[in-house]
Amino acid sequence: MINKIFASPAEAVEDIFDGAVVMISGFGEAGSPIELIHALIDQGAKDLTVISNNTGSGHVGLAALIAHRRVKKMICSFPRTANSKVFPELYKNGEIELELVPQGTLAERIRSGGAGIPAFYTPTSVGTPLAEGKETREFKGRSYVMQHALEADFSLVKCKAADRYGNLVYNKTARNFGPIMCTAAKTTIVQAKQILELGDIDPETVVTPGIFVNIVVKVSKPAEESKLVAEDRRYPW
Amino acid sequence: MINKIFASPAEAVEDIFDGAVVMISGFGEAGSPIELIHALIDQGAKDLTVISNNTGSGHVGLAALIAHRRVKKMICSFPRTANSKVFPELYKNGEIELELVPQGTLAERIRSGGAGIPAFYTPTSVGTPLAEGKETREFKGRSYVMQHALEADFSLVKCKAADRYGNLVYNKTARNFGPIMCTAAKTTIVQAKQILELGDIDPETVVTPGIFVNIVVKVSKPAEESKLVAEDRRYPW
Amino acid sequence: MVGKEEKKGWSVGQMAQKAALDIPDGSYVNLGIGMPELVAGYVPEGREVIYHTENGLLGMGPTPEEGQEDPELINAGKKYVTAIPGACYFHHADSFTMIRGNHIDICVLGAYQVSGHGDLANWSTGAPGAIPAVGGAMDLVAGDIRIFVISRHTTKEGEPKIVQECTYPLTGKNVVNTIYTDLAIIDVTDKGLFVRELAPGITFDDVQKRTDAKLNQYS
Amino acid sequence: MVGKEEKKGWSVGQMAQKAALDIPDGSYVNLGIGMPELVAGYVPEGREVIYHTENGLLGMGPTPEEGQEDPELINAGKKYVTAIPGACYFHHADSFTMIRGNHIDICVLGAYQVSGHGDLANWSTGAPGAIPAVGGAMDLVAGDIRIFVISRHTTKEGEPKIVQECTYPLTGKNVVNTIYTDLAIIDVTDKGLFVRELAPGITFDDVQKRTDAKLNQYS
Repeated sequence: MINKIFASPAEAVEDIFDGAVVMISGFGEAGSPIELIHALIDQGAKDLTVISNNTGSGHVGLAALIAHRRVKKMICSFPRTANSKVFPELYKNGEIELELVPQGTLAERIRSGGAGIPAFYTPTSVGTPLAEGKETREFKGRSYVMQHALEADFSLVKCKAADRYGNLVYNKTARNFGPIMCTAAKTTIVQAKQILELGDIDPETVVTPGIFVNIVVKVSKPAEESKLVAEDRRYPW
Repeated sequence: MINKIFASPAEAVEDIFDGAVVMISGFGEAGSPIELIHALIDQGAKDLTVISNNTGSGHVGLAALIAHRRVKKMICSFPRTANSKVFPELYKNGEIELELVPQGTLAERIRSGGAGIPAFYTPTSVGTPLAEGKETREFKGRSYVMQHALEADFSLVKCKAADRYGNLVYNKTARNFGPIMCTAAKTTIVQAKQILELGDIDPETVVTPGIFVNIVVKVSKPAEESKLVAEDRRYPW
Repeated sequence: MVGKEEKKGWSVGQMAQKAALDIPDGSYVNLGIGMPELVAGYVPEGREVIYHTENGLLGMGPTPEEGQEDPELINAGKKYVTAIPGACYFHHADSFTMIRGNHIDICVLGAYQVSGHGDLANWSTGAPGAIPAVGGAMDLVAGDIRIFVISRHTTKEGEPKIVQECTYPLTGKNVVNTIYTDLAIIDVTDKGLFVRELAPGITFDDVQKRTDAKLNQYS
Repeated sequence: MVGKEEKKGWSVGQMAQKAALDIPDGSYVNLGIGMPELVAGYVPEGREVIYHTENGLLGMGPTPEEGQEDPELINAGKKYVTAIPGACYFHHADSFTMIRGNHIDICVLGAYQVSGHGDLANWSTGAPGAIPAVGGAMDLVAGDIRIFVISRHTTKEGEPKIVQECTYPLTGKNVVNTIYTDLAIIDVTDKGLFVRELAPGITFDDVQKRTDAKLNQYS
């Protein structure tokens, strides 16, 4: 029988190993799987390469993972946001690597990783510093940059509801990177606010088909990152 | 005001010109926009390049368009099916061109056309006759073939329901090529069984966002191709 | 090569059953058109297997009852199917993400020819005047999906289908993992073809006689 | 170059209004973070404009009323927004299909610098020690989307932002179509920069004095 439901975030992240490449969903706090990230901090894996659009806020979630020196390298599009303090500090001190990728290229590289496409050409970043050292090529008289797929050992994703097959639906703009990250990891770990029975999700409205998901854990009341940041909370508490 | 609803299939296809590249949705009869195709036959445009998975059945729909010698070239993955008589006949006589593309490569080329990706690499067809003459390249020790995006002047697509913004939902496996073809044409023309009010489609369950659609026409009772074929009907009747 | 087909060996149903036994619980499986479709009927009780059809359905169920057919709910062979609870629909690019991205675990296909190195030819006989049609076959074999071939051991004319080198146009090079025929189950390994199981009343030599490629026995 | 900022010219709201007037009915528009967001408030009555935010929403509505904020319904600037009837949500790859595939009609962005050939620099000052952050800016300018830049004509220090050649790292080469400043509306054409409209009380020479690149007048 197929049952992808695990009992706790701790069990869900148990197999993440030192040096792993980990994709983390979310755009700012929307869609960020904060309970899975905290479980990963407790679990202790280090030397991680993290692929995520931002670098977290305050001292919780992704920012806390970075603050605990578990992240060797960030691959992201926007590492500084209003409440992002941890990453800039480490970066200025040369204590963390950064691969800066335009947001649409980041999304397409992840989607390609999931789709078995090793590389593609994009007009984005042609003629800019982010295209330096990259192969460029003309198609129909325009220049494009070659970009390589991104794949991960693990993806940590937050969604609204899941069933035991791993079918997922999301909430509003918290969908963002979740669906493509589910496709691009060897092991996809999802925290869902609700677990539904098979068939409760209309087959026409499934956003992530279960084939892309390995582990689901229920987190019915996920923490709100912005509230934790406003209260200056630090994980672990 | 945005209102993409047109009064009839005839008005919807009015601007299709001789020599146009036209994508037509459907996998077999499921998702094939038969009323739009019949309107195109009536309209008279010729020398078309048609991109569609199959070549139609009997003497209706796409098969009828081909039978009327309006199609110069087919780009498809599976030109012969049980009831496909018209295309094989013309092809054997050298009266129609064929570009045969593996089904997944066809889908990805269309998706790339819509996404502004001019070319990508795929493992599909490496070492086979369909890779001959194409550029191959190694990534991480494996060989891949470079494939170019497909774009169209027009896409003809069938769906279940639409609103005046052009947001679409589909029915079961009739979804197939519809969503990607909507993205890859300069002008996307859709026949919908139902027209809904704005907001009647849950924003979480829209499959094709309206930005990819230009023209919607209501066809509340589309013909069933298999029934027409069983009755040996021929268009125009 | 060999004269008439003999009555010994496995029936088509038994071949499908043998392939089904090699599909682990929880697998995501794509079944090709024709003989491969039979495999779904033989998955052992207690195993939950999810079927993918590349025209946009994961969680394909059995043929609908008469009168329940929906022309917009079909499989890749354009036959009427159903959807199980927990199924989902998606578009063609997402469907081939499941295939090309190696998310499908096992694919069962038919064959015109399989070579001694696991090359597969199943889309074109290359005959002059034939209409070429490839469908999704090349995509299914292009990744790391385990490829099971289910096929009669020889053609109707008694010609071997397991050959040293394919003479028909290839679907993919070095892609087949296991071959299920009416005579034997044959694994394709780095060291060549190995007969894993013989049908009742069939000897290794019987199989080798009807096979153009060299066969090996597990020691 | 020029000393203190003067009180003449358009207010920020008026600049946004000028840009809004150039957005046709039925346009799909992406608004950058900051000043560009104001444009939505000035679209003339009777025009229906659909706003795209690259984090996955087409049909973005105004700021929610107090108490109605949803941390999972935000725009690219991470501000709370709403969704209009007829809106839809999608993932990031689909969102950038809308951008890279030129389905968006108009994008309004801020700028550090715009060059005489329409090069845009708006993501990094290139200062040593600065944390580079690019977001979606390079994707938005990479295709054939019409790019409107809305910006004060000079920096707080009075330095020109419209320059012969950008000194900051580029976001894209030859990408800007029109520049809306507090002093003028300037079109970027193949033949150079052309002043289309002057703010009240501003002369062509006033604008040229505060501009490093050469300006032209439509004849």
